[in-house]
Amino acid sequence: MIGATHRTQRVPGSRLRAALIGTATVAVLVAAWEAAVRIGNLPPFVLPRPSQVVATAVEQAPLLGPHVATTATEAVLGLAMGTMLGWLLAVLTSAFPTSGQISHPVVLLSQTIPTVVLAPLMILWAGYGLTPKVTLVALTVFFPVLVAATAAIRDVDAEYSDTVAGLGGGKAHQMWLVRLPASVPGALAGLRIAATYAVGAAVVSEYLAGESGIGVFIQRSRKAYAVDQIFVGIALIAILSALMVAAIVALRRVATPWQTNLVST
Amino acid sequence: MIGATHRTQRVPGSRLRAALIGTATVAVLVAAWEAAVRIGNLPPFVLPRPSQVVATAVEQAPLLGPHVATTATEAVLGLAMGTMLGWLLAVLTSAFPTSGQISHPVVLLSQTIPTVVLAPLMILWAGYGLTPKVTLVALTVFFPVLVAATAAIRDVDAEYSDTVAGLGGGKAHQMWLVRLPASVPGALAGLRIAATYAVGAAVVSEYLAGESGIGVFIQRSRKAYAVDQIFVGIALIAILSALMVAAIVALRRVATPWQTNLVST
Amino acid sequence: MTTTANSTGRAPEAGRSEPVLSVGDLTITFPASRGGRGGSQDGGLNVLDALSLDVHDGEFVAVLGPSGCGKSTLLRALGGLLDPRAQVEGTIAVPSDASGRRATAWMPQRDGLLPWRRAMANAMVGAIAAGVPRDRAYPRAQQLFEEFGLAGFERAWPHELSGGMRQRLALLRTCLAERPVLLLDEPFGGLDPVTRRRMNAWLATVHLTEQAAAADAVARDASTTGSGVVLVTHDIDEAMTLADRIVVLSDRPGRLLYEARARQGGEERYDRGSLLSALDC
Amino acid sequence: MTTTANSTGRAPEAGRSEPVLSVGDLTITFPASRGGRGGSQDGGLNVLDALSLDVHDGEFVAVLGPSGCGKSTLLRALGGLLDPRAQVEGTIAVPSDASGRRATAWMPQRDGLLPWRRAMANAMVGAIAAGVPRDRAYPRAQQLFEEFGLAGFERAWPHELSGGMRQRLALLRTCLAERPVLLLDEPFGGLDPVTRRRMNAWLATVHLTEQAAAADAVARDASTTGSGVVLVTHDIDEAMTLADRIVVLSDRPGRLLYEARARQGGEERYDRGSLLSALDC
Amino acid sequence: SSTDTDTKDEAALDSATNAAQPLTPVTVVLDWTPNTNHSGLYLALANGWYEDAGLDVTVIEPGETSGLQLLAAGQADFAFSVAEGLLPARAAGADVVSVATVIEHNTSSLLSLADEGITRPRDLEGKNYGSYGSDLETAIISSLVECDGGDPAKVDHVPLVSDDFRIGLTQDQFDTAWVFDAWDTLRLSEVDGMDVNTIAFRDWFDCIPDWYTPLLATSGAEIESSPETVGAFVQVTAHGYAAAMEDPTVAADALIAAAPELDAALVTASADWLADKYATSPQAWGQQDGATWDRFSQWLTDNDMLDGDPSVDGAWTNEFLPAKQ
Ligand SMILES: Nc1ncnc2c1ncn2[C@@H]1O[C@H](COP(=O)(O)OP(=O)(O)OP(=O)(O)O)[C@@H](O)[C@H]1O
Ligand SMILES: Nc1ncnc2c1ncn2[C@@H]1O[C@H](COP(=O)(O)OP(=O)(O)OP(=O)(O)O)[C@@H](O)[C@H]1O
Ligand SMILES: [Mg+2]
Ligand SMILES: [Mg+2]
Repeated sequence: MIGATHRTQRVPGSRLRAALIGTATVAVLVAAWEAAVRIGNLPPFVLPRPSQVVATAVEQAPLLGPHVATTATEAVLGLAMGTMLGWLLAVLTSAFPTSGQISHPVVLLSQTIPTVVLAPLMILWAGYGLTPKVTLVALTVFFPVLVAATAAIRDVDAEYSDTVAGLGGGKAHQMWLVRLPASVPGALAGLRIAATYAVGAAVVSEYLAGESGIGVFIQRSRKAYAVDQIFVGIALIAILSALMVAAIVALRRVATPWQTNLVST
Repeated sequence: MIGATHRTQRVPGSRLRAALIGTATVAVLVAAWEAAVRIGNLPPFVLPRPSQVVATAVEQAPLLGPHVATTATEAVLGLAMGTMLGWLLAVLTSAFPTSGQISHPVVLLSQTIPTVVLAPLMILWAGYGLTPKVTLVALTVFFPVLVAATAAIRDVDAEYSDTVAGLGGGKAHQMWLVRLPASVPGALAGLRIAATYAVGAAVVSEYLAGESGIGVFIQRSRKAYAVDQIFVGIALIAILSALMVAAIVALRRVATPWQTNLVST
Repeated sequence: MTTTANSTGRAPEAGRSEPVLSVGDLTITFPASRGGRGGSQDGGLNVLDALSLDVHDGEFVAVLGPSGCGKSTLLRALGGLLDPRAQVEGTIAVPSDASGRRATAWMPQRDGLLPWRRAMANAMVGAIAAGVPRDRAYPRAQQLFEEFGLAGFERAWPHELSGGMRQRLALLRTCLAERPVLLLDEPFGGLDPVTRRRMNAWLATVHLTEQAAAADAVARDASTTGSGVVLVTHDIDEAMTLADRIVVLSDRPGRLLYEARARQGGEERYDRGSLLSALDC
Repeated sequence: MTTTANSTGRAPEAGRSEPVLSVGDLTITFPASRGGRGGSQDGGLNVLDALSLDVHDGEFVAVLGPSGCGKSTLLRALGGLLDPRAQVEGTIAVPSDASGRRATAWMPQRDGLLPWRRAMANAMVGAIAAGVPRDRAYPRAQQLFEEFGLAGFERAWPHELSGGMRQRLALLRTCLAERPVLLLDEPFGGLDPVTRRRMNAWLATVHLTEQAAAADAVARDASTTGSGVVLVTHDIDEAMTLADRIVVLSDRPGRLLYEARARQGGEERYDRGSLLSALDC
Repeated sequence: SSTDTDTKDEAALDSATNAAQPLTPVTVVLDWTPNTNHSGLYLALANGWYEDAGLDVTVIEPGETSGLQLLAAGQADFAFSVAEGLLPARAAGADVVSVATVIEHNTSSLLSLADEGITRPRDLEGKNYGSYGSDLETAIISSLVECDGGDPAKVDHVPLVSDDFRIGLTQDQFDTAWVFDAWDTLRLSEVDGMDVNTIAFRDWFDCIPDWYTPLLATSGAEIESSPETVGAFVQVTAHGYAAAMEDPTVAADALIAAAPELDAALVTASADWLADKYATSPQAWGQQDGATWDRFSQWLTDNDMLDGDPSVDGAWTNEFLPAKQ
C-alpha cells in the first residue's frame, strides 16, 4: 500500500542546484588539471598549470578588455544574423520544398568549404573590418539553426496544419500559425549548438585577418611561444561561450512558455 | 464551388524531382563560377576556373585515392563513435539530470577549446595514428547529436511518459519506450548537422599531424601555391560530405517509419 | 436500403435545388501502410464504398455509423484534408467563397488545439485562418467563452484544460471561422449530458441563424450556394434532435445503410425504432 | 448530500473491511499558469475540494460529474501522475505490488498511444511497463485484437486508426498490464452505441474475473489488498450497468455531491431519478 | 640516374643482412609541409641510408602543432624548428637542443611587387606590411627601417589573410610581406614570372641579427639516453644534405616522389637555388656558430621577446655532425 499525506508540495529550486553542481564540476576539473601537471611533471611549455594561467591572466588583464569586446561583438552579431537567416530559410523551405531543393547544395557547400579558403575571397569582397568576421560567424551559426528548425517543422504533427487548413487557412496561415511556432523549440536547439560555436568561429575568423580580438591575442601568444597566454585565451573563449549558452537557455524559457517540462540542459 | 472527379491520385516521384533540382542547381553554380572568373578576369591564383579544377583533378586522380580513403575512414568512424556517444549521453542526462549538470561544463569545454590547442595534448595521449583524428571527429560530431536529441527528448509530450508510468512503468521503461524513440528524430537532425561537419573535421584533424588524407593534400597544395589542387580538395570534401548527408537522410526513412510527412531536406 | 422521411421547413426537398455540397459514388482506399499493415488489410484498406450524399441549403445532416467505418475520412474528404496517399474515386463538390477557397470549417475529432497558443489565441485561430477581422471575432470569442463555460480560462494553455473543455474550445474556434458549411467530427464526445444538451441547443438555435447569415454574406460576393452542417456523432438523441436528415453508414467499408428526413411538425421527428435497427445491423 | 443504497454481492459493506484504495479529504489546487491564467482563476484554480472516497475489494466505482470538475485530476492523483506543480492536501492510499510499485493501471482520456509504435506494439506497452511476461501477454493481445474488432490492424500506426479504434486500443493496452486496480478515464467516449455496449459487457464479465485473479496473484506475493475499478464516464446508463457504486461530483471545485450503491437482486440497480437530479444540479 | 638505383640496391642488400638486428624507430617532425628545406631528409630516406644506419624513420607533418612541444613531451625524437621558437621554449623549461642548422644563414626577405619600388628598408615608409602578428616581425621590421634611416612608425602593419602572397600583393591587401627566398620568392619570380623585388635579410645583418631557420632539434633527454641514435640520425641526415648540395636534381626528385602534390617546377628551382645556400661546402652542412646564437638570443632579450633564461650555451651543439669544429 502506497500512502501519502500531502501538504502543498513544490518543485525544488532546481536551477540553483544546477548552477552549484556546474560550478563544482569546473572546480574539480581545474584541480585535476593542476594535479596532473604537477604529478606528471609536464613542462609548462606543453601544458601550463591553471595557477600559472590565472597569474598570467591577472597580469595581462588590462590588455584583454578590448580583445574580449571585439570577439564578443563579432560573436553576438554573427549569432543574431545567422539565427535569423537559418530560421527564415527553414520556414521558407518548409513552405516551398522547391526552394529547399535549390538551396540545399549551396548550403552544403557553404558548410564544407574550409574557412582558410573562404577567408581570402571574403576579404576581397568585404575588406578587413567587422563584416567578414560577422559573416563567417553567421555562416557557421545559420546551419545548425536551419537543420534543427527544419526537422522540428517537419516533425510537427500533421494534425495541426490540418486544423488550420480545415478552417480555410492557406499556406501563409499554416506557416504563421503552425510552422513558425512549431519550429521554435527546434530552432532553439540549433541555436544552442550555434551559440557554443559562435565565439570559436569569431576567434578563427580573427586568426585570418584581425587586429584585435581573442583570436589575435592567441595567435600573437602562439607566435611568441607564450603557452600560458594561449590558455588565458582559451579560458576567455570558454567563459564567453558559456555566457552565450546561458543566454540561449534563458531565451528558451521566454520563447516557449507553453513547455512546462523545462528541466536541465 | 470546388468540384473534382477523382481517379486514384498518387504522390509524385518527389525524390527523383529533388535529385534533379539539386543537380541542376549545382550545374548552374558551377557555370556561374566559370563565367564569373572569365568575365571578372580574376587571376587563377585568386579563383581558378572549374574547368581548370576538373583538368587538375583528372591529372591527379591516381594520387587522390589513398587520400580520400584515409579521410573517409576517419570521418565515418568518428561519425559513428560521436553519434553513439552523443545519443547515449542525451538519453542518460535526460534520465538523470544530475549527470547532465555534471557533464555540461565538460561538454561545453570540449566544444570551445580550439583544435590547435587540443591537438598536441591529443597526440600526447593517442600518438599520430588514426586514433587522434577519429577522436577529433567524434568530438565535433557528438555535440550536435547530444543537443538535438536532448531537446527532442525534453519536448516530447508529457502525455507519453505519463501513459507508461500510469501502467506501472519505471524510469527504465519510460526511457526505453518513450525517451529513446522520441529522441530519434532529434538525434537524426543532430546527425544531419554532424554529418556535414564530419568530413571537414577529419580534414582539419589531418592538418595537425597527418601523412595521408584530403587535409594533407590541401595543406601541401597550399604551401606549394597549387590553387587548383586546393579546389580539387574542396570538391572532394563537398562530395564526401554530400554522400554522408545522403546516407543520413536515407537512414531517417528507415529509422522513423511512423513519420509520413517526410518531405525534402 | 434507403429510407426517406419528410423534411423540415428549412431543408428543401431532395433534388429541388442544387445541393450546397455533394458527394457522388465516393470510394476511398488507403494503401497498405509502410512495412505492411499485416493481416487481412494488406493490399489496401477500402474505407468508403460508392457513397453518395447531397447537402442542401440550410440543411443539417447527422452521420452515424460504427466506429472505424469511415465517418472521419468522409469529413476529411469534404474538408480537402485527406491523406495524400489515399486513393479516391468518385466526385466531391463543395462550395467556395469569393477568394476561391473552400467555404467549409472543419472540426477534427481530436480537437487539434495548438499547444503553443493559449485558449483565447487558439479560439482566434478560426478567425485568423478564415480571414474574419479581429475586431469582429474577438468580442464574439469573449462572449462565447462565457456561453461555453470557459470564462476565466482565456489565458490557460491547452494542456491545462480538461478533455471536455478542450472540445468546447475546438468548437468555439470552428464557429469563429464563420464559414457557411460546418464539418463537425464528434464535437460533443467528451461532454457530460448536461453540458452536451446545452451545447446542442446552442448549436441548433444561435449558431444556425448566424451561419445562414455568413452564407448569405459569402453568396453576395461569389455566386455560391448556401449553408449546411455535417455532424458526425454517436449519440442518437443528439442526431434526432439536431438533424434535418440522418444518414447511417454501414460497417467498413462504409456504404449508405439508412437515410431519414425529420418529420415536420409532429412530436417524434424520426422513427426511433427503424433508426436503432439500422444501427444494430 | 450523500445517499447510500444497497451493495451488490461482490462489493462488501462500507467500513466492513480495509478499503483497497482510499482518498481522504483530498484538495487539489493548480497554481496560476505561467504568464497568468487571467480572469477569475488568477491566484490558483481549486479543482477538488475535500473529496473522500474509498474503493473496497472487488468494487467497481463509476465517477460522474460535469466537464472540468476534476474527474481526470482525481484519476491522475490515484495513478501518481499529477502535474508536480499541483498543490495537494489530504491523503491518498493506493495498493502496491510485491516490488513496491503502485498496483494501478491508468488509461488516459486522450488514449496516449505512442506514435512510434504500431498498434500491436502499443498494446504491448501495457505488458512491458507492468512487467507481464511477453509469452503470456502476446497471445492474449492477439485474442483481444480479435474481440475488440481490431484484427487486421496489428501493424497499423496510431495515426492510421480511427478515433474509436484508438480508444479501444488504449483500453486493450491497459488491460494487458494485468493490474489489480484499473483507473479508466472515459474509455468508451468515442464509440458508437453498439460497440460501446459490447465493450461494456466485455469489461463487466471477462475482465473483472481476470482482474480479481491478478489481484490474488499480487496478494499472494505481498500482503496487499484486492482489486477494484474506478471508471470516469459521462454515460449514465453505462455507469448504472457496470458500477457497484456511483459517485457524482459537483461543478468545479469537485465535491462529493451524490453517492449510491447498486441494489442487489432487483430490476432497477439504481434510482435513475435521483441520479439524474444529482447530475442536473 | 643509375647511381641512384645502385645505392638503393645496396641499401636493400644491407637491410637484408641486418635483418636480424631490429631497426631503432625514430620520429621526425617537420616544421611545415614537405619542401626543399627537407631535401636532405627525403634524399636519405629515398636511398635507404637511415636503414643502413639501423634507423627506422617516420616523418610527421605537424601542421599547426609545434614540433618542439612534441619533443618536450617525448612524442618525437627530432624536429625541424627555428631559433626564435627554440630559445623561448628553453626559457619556458623545455630541454630542447639544436643539433644542426639546415641552412647556414637566414634566407628570409621582404617581398614586394616591383611597381612598389621597395628596394631597401626605408622604402617601407608609407607602405602596408602584411603581418603574421608576431612580436618578432614588428621588432625586425622596426630595426631594419630605423637602421636604414626610415621611421618605423610610418609602416602600416596589416594582417595577412592568405599565405598565398600572390593574392595579397596583387589584390592590394598589402605591399610587402616576410617570405622565404628559397620558396616564396622563387615561386613568384621563377615559376609565375612576376616582377618582384626583395630585401634580403642577409644583406642587412648589420642592422638585425642572423639566426638559424630552419634547424634540426632534439631533446636533452634523447641526447642523454641514446646519443648513438642522435649521432646516427644527424650523420645520415648530413650525408643527405651533402648529396642534395652535390646533385639538386636528385634531391628534387626524391622530394617530389615523397610529396607528389608539390609543384615540380618550384621544387626544382628551389633545390637549385638552395644547393649552395645550405652551407659553404657539403662537408660543412649543419655547423652552427656560438656567436650567432649569442647575438640572436641577446637581441630577443633586448626586445622583450625572451621571458627567462634560455641558457644559450646548452641550446645548440655541433657534436653530432660529421665534421667537428
Ligand atoms: N491516414 C490513414 N491511413 C491509413 N488508414 C487510415 C487512415 N485514416 C483512417 N484510416 C482507416 O480508415 C478507417 C476509417 O477511419 P475513420 O477515422 O474514418 O473512422 P470513423 O468512422 O471516424 O471511426 P470513429 O467513429 O472510431 O472515429 C479505419 O479503419 C482507419 O484505420
Ligand atoms: N496541469 C494543469 N494545470 C492547470 N490546470 C489544470 C491542469 N490540469 C487540469 N487543470 C484544470 O483542472 C480542472 C479539472 O480538470 P479535469 O481534467 O480534471 O476535468 P474533468 O473532470 O476530467 O473534465 P472532463 O470531463 O471535461 O474531462 C479544469 O478546469 C482544468 O482546466
Ligand atoms: Mg472518427
Ligand atoms: Mg477528464
